[in-house]
Amino acid sequence: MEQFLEFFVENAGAIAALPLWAFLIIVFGQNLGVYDNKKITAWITCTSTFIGLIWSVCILFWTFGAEEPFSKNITWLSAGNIELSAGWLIDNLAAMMLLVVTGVSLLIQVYSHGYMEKDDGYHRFFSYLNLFNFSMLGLVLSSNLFQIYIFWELVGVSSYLLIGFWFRRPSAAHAATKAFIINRIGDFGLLVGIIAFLFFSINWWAASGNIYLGFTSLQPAAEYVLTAAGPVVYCLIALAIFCGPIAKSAQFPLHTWLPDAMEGPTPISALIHAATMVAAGVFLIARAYPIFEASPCVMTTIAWIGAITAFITATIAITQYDLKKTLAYSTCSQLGYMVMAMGAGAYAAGLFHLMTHAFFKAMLFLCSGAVIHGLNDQQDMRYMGGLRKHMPVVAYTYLIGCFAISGILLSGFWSKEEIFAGLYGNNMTLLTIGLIVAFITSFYMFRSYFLAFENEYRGHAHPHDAPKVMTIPLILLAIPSVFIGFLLSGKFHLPSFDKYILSGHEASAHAGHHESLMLPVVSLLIALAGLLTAAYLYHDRFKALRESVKITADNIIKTAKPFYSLTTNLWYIDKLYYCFIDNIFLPVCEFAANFDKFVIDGIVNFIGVKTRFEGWFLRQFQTGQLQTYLAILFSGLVGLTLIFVALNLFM
Amino acid sequence: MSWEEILIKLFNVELTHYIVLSAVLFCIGIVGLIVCRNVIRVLMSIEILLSAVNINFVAFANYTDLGDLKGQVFAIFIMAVAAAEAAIGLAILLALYRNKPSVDTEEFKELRG
Amino acid sequence: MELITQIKDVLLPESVMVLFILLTAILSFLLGSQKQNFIFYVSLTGVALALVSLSFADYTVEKQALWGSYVSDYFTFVFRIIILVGTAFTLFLTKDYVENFGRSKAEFYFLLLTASLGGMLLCGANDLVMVFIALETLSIASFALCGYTKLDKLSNEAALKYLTFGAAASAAMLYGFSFIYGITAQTNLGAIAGLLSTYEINSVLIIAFLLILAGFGFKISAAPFQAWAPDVYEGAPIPVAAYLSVVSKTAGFAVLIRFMTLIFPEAAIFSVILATIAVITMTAGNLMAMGQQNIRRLMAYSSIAHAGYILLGLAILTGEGITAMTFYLITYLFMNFGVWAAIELFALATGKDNIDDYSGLGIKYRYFSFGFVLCLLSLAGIPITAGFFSKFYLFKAVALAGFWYMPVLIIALINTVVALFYYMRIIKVIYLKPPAEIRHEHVFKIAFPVKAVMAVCVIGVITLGIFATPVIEESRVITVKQDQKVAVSR
Amino acid sequence: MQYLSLTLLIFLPLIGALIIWGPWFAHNEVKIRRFAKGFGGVIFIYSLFFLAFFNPAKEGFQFEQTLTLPGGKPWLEPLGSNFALGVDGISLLLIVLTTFLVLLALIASKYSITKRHKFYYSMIFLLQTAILGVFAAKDLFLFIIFWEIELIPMYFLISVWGSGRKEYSAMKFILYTFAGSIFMLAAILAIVYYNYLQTGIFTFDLTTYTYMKAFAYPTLLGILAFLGFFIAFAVKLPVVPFHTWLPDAHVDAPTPVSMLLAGILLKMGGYGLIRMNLQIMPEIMQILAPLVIILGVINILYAAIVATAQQDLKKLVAYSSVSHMGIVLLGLGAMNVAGVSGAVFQMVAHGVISAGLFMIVGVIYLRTHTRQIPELGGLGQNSPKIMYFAMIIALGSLGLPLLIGFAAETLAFYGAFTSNVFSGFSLFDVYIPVSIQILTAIAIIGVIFTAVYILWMFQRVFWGNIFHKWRKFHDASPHEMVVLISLILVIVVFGLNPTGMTDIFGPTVSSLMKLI
Amino acid sequence: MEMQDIIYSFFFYAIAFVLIIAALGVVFMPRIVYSAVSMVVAFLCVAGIFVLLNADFVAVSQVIIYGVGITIVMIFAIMLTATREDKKLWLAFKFRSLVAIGSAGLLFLLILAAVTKGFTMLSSEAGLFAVQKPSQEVIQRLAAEGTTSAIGKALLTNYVLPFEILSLLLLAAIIGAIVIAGKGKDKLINPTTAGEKPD
Repeated sequence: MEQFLEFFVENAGAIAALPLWAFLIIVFGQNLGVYDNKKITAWITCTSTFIGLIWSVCILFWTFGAEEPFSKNITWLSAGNIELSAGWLIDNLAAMMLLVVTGVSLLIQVYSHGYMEKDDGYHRFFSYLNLFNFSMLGLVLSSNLFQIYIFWELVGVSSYLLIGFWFRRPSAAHAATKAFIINRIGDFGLLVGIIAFLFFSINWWAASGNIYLGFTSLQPAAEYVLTAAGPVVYCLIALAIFCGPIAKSAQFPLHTWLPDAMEGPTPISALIHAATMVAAGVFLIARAYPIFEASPCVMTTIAWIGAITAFITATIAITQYDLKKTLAYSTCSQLGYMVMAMGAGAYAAGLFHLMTHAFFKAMLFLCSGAVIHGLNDQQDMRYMGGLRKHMPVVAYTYLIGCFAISGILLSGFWSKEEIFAGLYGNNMTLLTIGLIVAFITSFYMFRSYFLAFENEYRGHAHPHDAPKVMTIPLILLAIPSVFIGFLLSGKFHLPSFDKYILSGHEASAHAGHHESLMLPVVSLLIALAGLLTAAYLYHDRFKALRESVKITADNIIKTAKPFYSLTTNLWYIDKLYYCFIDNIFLPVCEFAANFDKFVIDGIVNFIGVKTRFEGWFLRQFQTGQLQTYLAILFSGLVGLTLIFVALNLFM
Repeated sequence: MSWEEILIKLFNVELTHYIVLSAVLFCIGIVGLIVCRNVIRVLMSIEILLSAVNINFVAFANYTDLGDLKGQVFAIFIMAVAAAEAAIGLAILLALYRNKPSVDTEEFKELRG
Repeated sequence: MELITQIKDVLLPESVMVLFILLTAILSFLLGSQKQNFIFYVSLTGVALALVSLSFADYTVEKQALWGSYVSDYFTFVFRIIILVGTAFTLFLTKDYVENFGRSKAEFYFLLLTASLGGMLLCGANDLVMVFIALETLSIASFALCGYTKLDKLSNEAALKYLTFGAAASAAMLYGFSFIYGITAQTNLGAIAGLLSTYEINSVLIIAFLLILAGFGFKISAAPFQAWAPDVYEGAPIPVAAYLSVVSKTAGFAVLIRFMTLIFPEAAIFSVILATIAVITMTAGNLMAMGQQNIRRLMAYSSIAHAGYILLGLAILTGEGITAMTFYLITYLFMNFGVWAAIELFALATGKDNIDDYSGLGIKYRYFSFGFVLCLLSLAGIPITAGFFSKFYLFKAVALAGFWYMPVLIIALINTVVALFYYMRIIKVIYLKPPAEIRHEHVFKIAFPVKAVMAVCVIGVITLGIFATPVIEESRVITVKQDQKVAVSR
Repeated sequence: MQYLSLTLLIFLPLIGALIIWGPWFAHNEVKIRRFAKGFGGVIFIYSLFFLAFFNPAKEGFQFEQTLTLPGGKPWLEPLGSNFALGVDGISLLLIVLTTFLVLLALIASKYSITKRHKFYYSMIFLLQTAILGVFAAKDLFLFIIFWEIELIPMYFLISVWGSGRKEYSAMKFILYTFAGSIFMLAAILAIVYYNYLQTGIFTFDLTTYTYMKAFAYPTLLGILAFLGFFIAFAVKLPVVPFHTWLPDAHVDAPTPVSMLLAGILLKMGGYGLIRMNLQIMPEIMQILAPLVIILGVINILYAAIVATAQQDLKKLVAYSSVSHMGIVLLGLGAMNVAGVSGAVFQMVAHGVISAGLFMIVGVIYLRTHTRQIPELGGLGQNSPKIMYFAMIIALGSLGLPLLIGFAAETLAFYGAFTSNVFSGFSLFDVYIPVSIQILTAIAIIGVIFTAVYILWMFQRVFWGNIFHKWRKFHDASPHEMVVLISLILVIVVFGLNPTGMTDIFGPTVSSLMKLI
Repeated sequence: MEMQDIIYSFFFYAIAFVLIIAALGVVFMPRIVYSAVSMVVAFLCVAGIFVLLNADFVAVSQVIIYGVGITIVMIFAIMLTATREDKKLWLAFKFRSLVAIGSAGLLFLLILAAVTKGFTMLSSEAGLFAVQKPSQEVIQRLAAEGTTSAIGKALLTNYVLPFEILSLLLLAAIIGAIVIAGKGKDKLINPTTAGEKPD
């Protein structure tokens, strides 16, 4: 049995290679006109991911038995004193992520076969999907910080391609470029961080013998760099590395690309912008945790950025009318949660929330996809309503999702509770923010549920139920959303998620568990309060009560006018960026271009014209008049004699 | 430099006086060359230039090299060449005059720029 | 008898030339106007015979003749070859140009041979009087040549200008000679050299040097004395212009080299004077050529600029510099005659000298424009052509003369950039502009001898470019021989 | 092994040019083109042989050859130089790149060249001889000769077949390069003269001047000579103040010519910097490293900013070349193995990428006869092939991992970051504590700007809905496909395993750096 | 200061004065004929100077060549180009005249300063030139038969080559003058530059 599992771990690279092969087959298949039937593409993609799933399950079982992580590398680029290598590293964290990624992407691929049926870019879509799978799995498997950077950018590119799938729509094109540029800004920070880290620790790596920037040996390297670079510079390096996750997981300053990324087809939003890619940021934090852990100031900044993101995006989600936008902002805020948890030291809790969030958020997006598909591309909630009657399966899975995300009994509750427990230990203000955000989360989730599925239908398109191929993945996703939290919480003598994740890690022990029951009860109550307020404000049953008490959604909006305008304008962050670009960046480019054209070219032309002018000026002496020539002769002669006689006398 | 010395210097004609004389003539030649507008006058001032040089040569022959008088031989050669130049100058002048009936140097400004 | 042997081994080429000069003079009277073409072949054989006679005597050892008035050593040997080859090229150019001369065709050849005789004598002249007489034969003959097409008023005007300017410059030179004679009481250059080497440099010597420089500067069209060149090159008949730009310039340089290496002691002041004049000439020549429309005037300014470069070789007063100058003059001979042959061809066919009229030449007449462009590129100093190697060898010599000459070197280099501009302008017109319509009806028959000159020049430019080594070896002409400075007691 | 002679490789194109220029093809366009392509292919394969037999481990020059006159005397004995050729890791790589890009340019010139074919193809081959000569010259004098020969063919190529103000930009190009080369000439003469003073022998041979530590030359002479070289190569590798000829030359040159111009001619500048500045005067490079690094950083950022505001597609690509060559400068300034190998890698990478970009621009120009970005829009709609090729090349130029640009950029940035060249420099004796690390961090911002202008251009040109007038925008033709696919093959193959490339020039660079 | 020196200097100054006046007359006389006459006077004075410098042969040849030869040439020139003699043809009052006068004056001062070593002493004392007292027998020879024999000997020994070439020069001058001045009947077939000036 051991050797059997050993084989899987030995060449775990195949997991990433399979989607790459699928991508090549589809691309060449299409261009060389080998086949044209959509079924084949679907089958190729799904089988490659399914094999990947089986593979990662075997790896999971291997990790149960294994003591220390398995790693295999080859040198990819070597010059002078550095030798960067590429390969794969299998440990508990990787096993967990592999499972999540392959599982979710398999279900989404099945779903998108149904979703993209009629779209003519079908093959192109699946080739991009495979490319994304390759890069995501590569990222998860990568064994060192440099290799993770490579797949980091590849994932950015595949998200760029997928957001810009319907490139004929200018808004999609714009969103894709915006997403990629913002990711690029993050990559800049990550690159600078990696190079700086390598700069300080280069002789340590050379001495230590294991591969450069390898994750297994980051801990001692981080200490070495801390001593070498001093706390301030080290904090800068760690922050630079943290820039990567800020952009990728849409944290506070660089989160604006995620809502616009909804331009892409919905399965993409589900896969990339909910479950896998955005989680890559948190995954990098987990992988590079020793670096961040070494300096407390970085940890607090990470925590606070997570908190701020969670709060801001949650408030924005309240006033959104587009279903997908609401879910996008909720993803941002949940990611904020994870980052806050990681920042606060609750390493295992953050990852646990990542895992649970992946499942229920993917399910929520697929439901929204089904709804939009049903209402033939109507995304505005004001024209929905009462869809429970038309799409019961989608409605109920959506409700499960809402319960999970707002942390009522289902998987979300357990992972959020772990986070709150972690926070409770050391940082009360973060805990209060967490609880406020929990309230807002449950409010806007149930608001969207009631607007979309309850009350009567307000739209003019006649909704039809989603086909089988789309509902089955929903149901399959609903199962883990319900049970996974409960199973892995370690409460009832089942293998607890934390011990599994932490086993590979001797993470710091300060995430002490406060066993009192009070915290979960409080969080449950807050979630229910959110549910009730949403029901009160948006459900028809309380319509009469609302009218009598005069507290309706509209007059709340009227009273809290400044707050409402703040959130609808997305806290003016987007406006700030566009204003920066429009009247600072572009004018500077304009000025530089004109400067280049007129000033530098001007000087060059001026020199040209000047010489010609001097030529013309000297030619004026050639008047053609004989005596002028003689005057030039003699005056020149006398002038020269004067000068040189003087020079001779002087010398 | 009292008055007597200057007087002695003045009246005892030395080589310098001849050089000064030839220099004066040379400068008059140069002025004539450039100032006169009539081509004939220009040719004449060329002759003056050459005669100034002759004076210089003969003076040096007299004062430095009375033995074999190389300066005077040179002077003779110069005279011969001056005559040749005058002849060619006249010929060109005539050809010019035949094309355009004027001897004014200001007229001949076709070739310029 | 001793005279005869002297003449036989020192002055043989000159005597052959004198013979043929007299022959052409007599024949020009005897033969009627229509049989004048026969004279061309006579003068050509004369030049050829002179060249052959040159190779007879061995010139490795330096011999003087006729009481030291003429010296023949390796230096004069090389320069006489350049002059004779130049005269041969001019003869070829005149063969078709001669119709313009109306009745008197033969005298042209006579005057041309006398001029080149003057040039040859100038190379070897070792006596002030001999220098003066040789210079005057060259000048007077070229005055006459310049005004030869007497019915064309431009040629007359050019002759007038050339005469007055020449006479004035030679008068100034004579004035300088008189001072030198005054200081040393000698006319033989060797004797003067001996005396001057001990003579401390005072202002009289400087004045004399500059006055002499006026004379030679006129011949090589150096800076303050170059105002005549553009008008004369434009006005004179094309073969004469070519002749002046190459042969009389080479003769001028020959005598200037002899003066500088022999008479004027290697004092810094002289190299400073020459360097400043070289720089002024170069820059003035190049700048004035910039906006030039008439190709003959442009060639005049370019010849002024090249005089500046060659003068630079002299300014550094080293053996290396003079070798570079000689090699430059050899390549200049080929480059210049190539371009002048092309100009003549075009002028004979269309009668136009404006650069814009050359438009579109490259498309139809490929081989002709290839030769023309190659010579222009060689003038500009683009590699693989002889021009580049001669320029580079010159710059190497200047660099080798010490770090003081670096700024001068930089200025010379910048001048090459300016030069490239106006040469490329011509090439641009030839290859890029559409062919002008007026030329189609002209029968663009290319006269054979001119084509021959062009071909020889193109071959010369390419071979000198690639196989520069043997030629540079040959032009390692002068090692300043101390013994020539004969110590003559007062 | 013995039939591999460098002189044959260099003069093969010249023979080709003469054959074409000769009377045989009599203006029959198709035959000329076929012959040219065939001949280009033969030359490319022949250069591949060199690559095959090149053993990277051996130090110094390989395939050395010195041609002498029949009499056995060196070619230009009085000038102290002989016709010596030699190749090492870096120059061989650039030679193969040259032959490869010339072959592609010949194939790509099927559509954009419509008149005077004989003249065109002979000029291309003449240009190739000059460039190969530059890379293979082992003798300073020979280096200058080949450096200046490439002026004339380039002048004709731009001015005869170009568009817009072609004469102006052709003349500007030739004067700029020539002005640059005179500084190089002065510098070479200075060091050769100084060597002559010290050792008495007058030679232009490169190996004698390698690492002029042979004798202590005064730093002032060193600095002046260094600046002389630097100006000449700064003009060629466009460093910002001297770069204004590049956009004009590119905008007005026909597509295949601008492919060659960007692909190879800019590399001559970089190659010169390595061979002359780095190899001959390492100490001076050490002293002037702040200048080189700052110029590199300015190059990257300034060109990227200017590129964003360009309306003309070709100008944008030209400025992107300027920005990419800034990375080469940065790498060279770093003066350590990683930096220099990054610079060499970037030269090859940029060569392939910019050739691809210009091919794409050429393809668009062929169909739309306009290069103004506002007028183009949504071209990807009915020509997906072109769009994908453009996308791969654009992402390559962006520095996307697993494409050739990334490894080069990371090496260069890493080299610059970890180089101990200077930690702060004093300008007019005020000490500025800006260390090379900070400067490199600033330079890496260039990565963002590159992304901005490339993606914005890509979005405006290929995405969005198609303009009505471009609806007949047909997809890539076989010729274009061949060129683009071969370029993309190189980009992807050497992107996936950069060791393939670093093995060739790695040992040469490390042996170069060991001696400093 | 013997009597002889005084007479010598008296003669010298007289002739010099007349010479300078005549030279100035050539340049500044309004009518061309007058300047021709003053030229003749100038040439004769130069001959006088030669006599003072005991160069008798040169003085005579000066009189013959210049006095007679060149004067006839000039008179021929004047007669053949007998245009209406109007005032305009006198002097060119232009910038270049100022330059000419300025540079001529400067040149004169420069030579004067150089020769007299900063106006302090005569050139003979300054040792600038190789001034030497002639030996007695040379003086006797000169007194006896004058300079003709010495010049003759020099012409045919030291300067025989220039002498011969001079003949060729004169031949060329004659033929050139005839060709150019000759009144040929034929018209120009193909004037190279048809005369239209571009700019």
